[in-house]
Amino acid sequence: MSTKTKIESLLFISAKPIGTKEMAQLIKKDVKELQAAADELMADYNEKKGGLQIIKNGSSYQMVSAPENSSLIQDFIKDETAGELTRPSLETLTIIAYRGPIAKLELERIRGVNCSLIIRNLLIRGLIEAKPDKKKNETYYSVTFDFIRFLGINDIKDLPNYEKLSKDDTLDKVLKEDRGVNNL
Amino acid sequence: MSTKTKIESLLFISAKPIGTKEMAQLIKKDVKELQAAADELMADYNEKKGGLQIIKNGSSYQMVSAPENSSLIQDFIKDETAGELTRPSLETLTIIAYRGPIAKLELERIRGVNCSLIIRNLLIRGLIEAKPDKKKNETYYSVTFDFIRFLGINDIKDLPNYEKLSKDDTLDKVLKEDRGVNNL
Amino acid sequence: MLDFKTEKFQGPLALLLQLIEKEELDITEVSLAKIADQYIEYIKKVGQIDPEATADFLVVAAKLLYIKSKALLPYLYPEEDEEVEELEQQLKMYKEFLEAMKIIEGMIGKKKFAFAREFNRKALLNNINFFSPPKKLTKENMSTVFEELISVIRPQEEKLEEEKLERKINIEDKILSIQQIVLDKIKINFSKIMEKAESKTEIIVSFLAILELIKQRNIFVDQDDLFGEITINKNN
Repeated sequence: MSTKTKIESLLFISAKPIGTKEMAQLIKKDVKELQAAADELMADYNEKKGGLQIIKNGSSYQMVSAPENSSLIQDFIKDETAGELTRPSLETLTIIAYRGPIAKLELERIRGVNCSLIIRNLLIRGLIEAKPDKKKNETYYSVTFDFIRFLGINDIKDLPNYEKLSKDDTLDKVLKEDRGVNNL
Repeated sequence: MSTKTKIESLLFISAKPIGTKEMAQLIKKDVKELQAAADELMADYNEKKGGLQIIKNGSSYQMVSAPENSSLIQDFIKDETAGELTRPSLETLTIIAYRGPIAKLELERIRGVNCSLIIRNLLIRGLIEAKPDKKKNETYYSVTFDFIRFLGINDIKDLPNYEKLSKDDTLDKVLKEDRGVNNL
Repeated sequence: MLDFKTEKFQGPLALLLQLIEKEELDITEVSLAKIADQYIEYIKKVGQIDPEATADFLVVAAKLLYIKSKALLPYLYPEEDEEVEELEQQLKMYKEFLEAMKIIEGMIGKKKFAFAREFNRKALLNNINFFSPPKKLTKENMSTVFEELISVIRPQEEKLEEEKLERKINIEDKILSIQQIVLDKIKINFSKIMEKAESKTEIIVSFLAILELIKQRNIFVDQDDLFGEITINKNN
């Protein structure tokens, strides 16, 4: 079987996100080749617009049901998720989605308020994840697959205006100027 | 979306075979029409010879991974279930051991992060088991008897320091403090 | 003015942005200076914010006051001012994210969720009795890990040092009292006012009150030499 169909089987069986590294090891291909095949498979699925989709977050992939069939699946698994998020949670999520991986200090500088409780709540709900950077002695936050599934998009990069907002000069400038000043 | 893609989504989500009758009810089509669409979908899949297949048993359908990839799947499961536990998994397991039966949300509040994937892995390995409490609409986790015996004891209460540790009020305090965080 | 009762602000920047947009102003230094009073008015009125949030609101209030004082007394401040530019940019950026948030809110509102497959142990494993323990794990490890976990989680019961707050000197009260003095006496020296002051803070507040009264054209002042006596006169 081709690498593509092997990836297909793995994504199906695992029922959770898998990284290219793990897949490359299992399929015995190098990571680059594997990533190319996975991206191709993802494009195939998304072009076909069938009942399944492949979504991507960083270098990991997950197979999911088509967002268009959301209410059908909710009926089937008796899921009552209403997608309710409060304003502060949404604000925080938005910033993490566009600017992640982002440190808490930077996040708080953008929002102008302390975000500890909201971060904890989002971590527990599985909408964001924390990755420690030991060298910098700092924790970075990114959105998870669960958040991407929630939006019904294929990749965080599909968010409207992603290019602009993720690379906003204003932001970089403020963060740079501000580093170490610690006044907000 | 067409009936076919709706069936595709349902078969994908369900880990078990689904009957035409149940699908017809969910999709709001009559059984005959549904069966025709399901057969067509199955033919599409089997013709494509990809990583997924649809099999039929009587009037039930199931989506499975291609049999050609079964050794890959076995490697994947071995990979997921062999070896020592990561620190987060180990922490989760000890909380379940000393505080079980314990609900998922309580576990997550203690650890401060979502535990879905860790719980799933501990379940696959046979270290913990889930018991649904239908009244509370909540699932409770405890360690399995296999695991208790593996540790060389006959009862979970024979764990070192069980009396003291299982009653330590630190965790109760965390759970109490946290109430209301969900409203953020 | 905004209707503060119906507006729930998520933070100082949200409030600031709303005030500026209400006045149909652009985000500039001049607008920030204009809006300072309204912002402070809001913090006073709203009263019940928790202490941590209050701190966040006050940081921005301090910046606004700084910007306002700079607008009033421009010659005292350097031409280029990072502090001001920073708040301006922060606000512009916050606005961009707020707009993005509204789009995301709309996307979630459509409820087009994608779902992952249901987990089913039986379907995944051929053998239901599959058991794969971590070989090196012992019961002693279990208690050690649990004890460590508890010690990390245990809340540090630090007692904060208590400090008495000084008596508050209110600038409004000061303005009223100086107005009263001038009304009674028509003319008074600043040194007289200083004599009555109990602390340095009170002298500063008195001075600010005088500046405010000058601005409101309630009084005018004379000073013949540098560091000489300041005479406060009632304005007719």
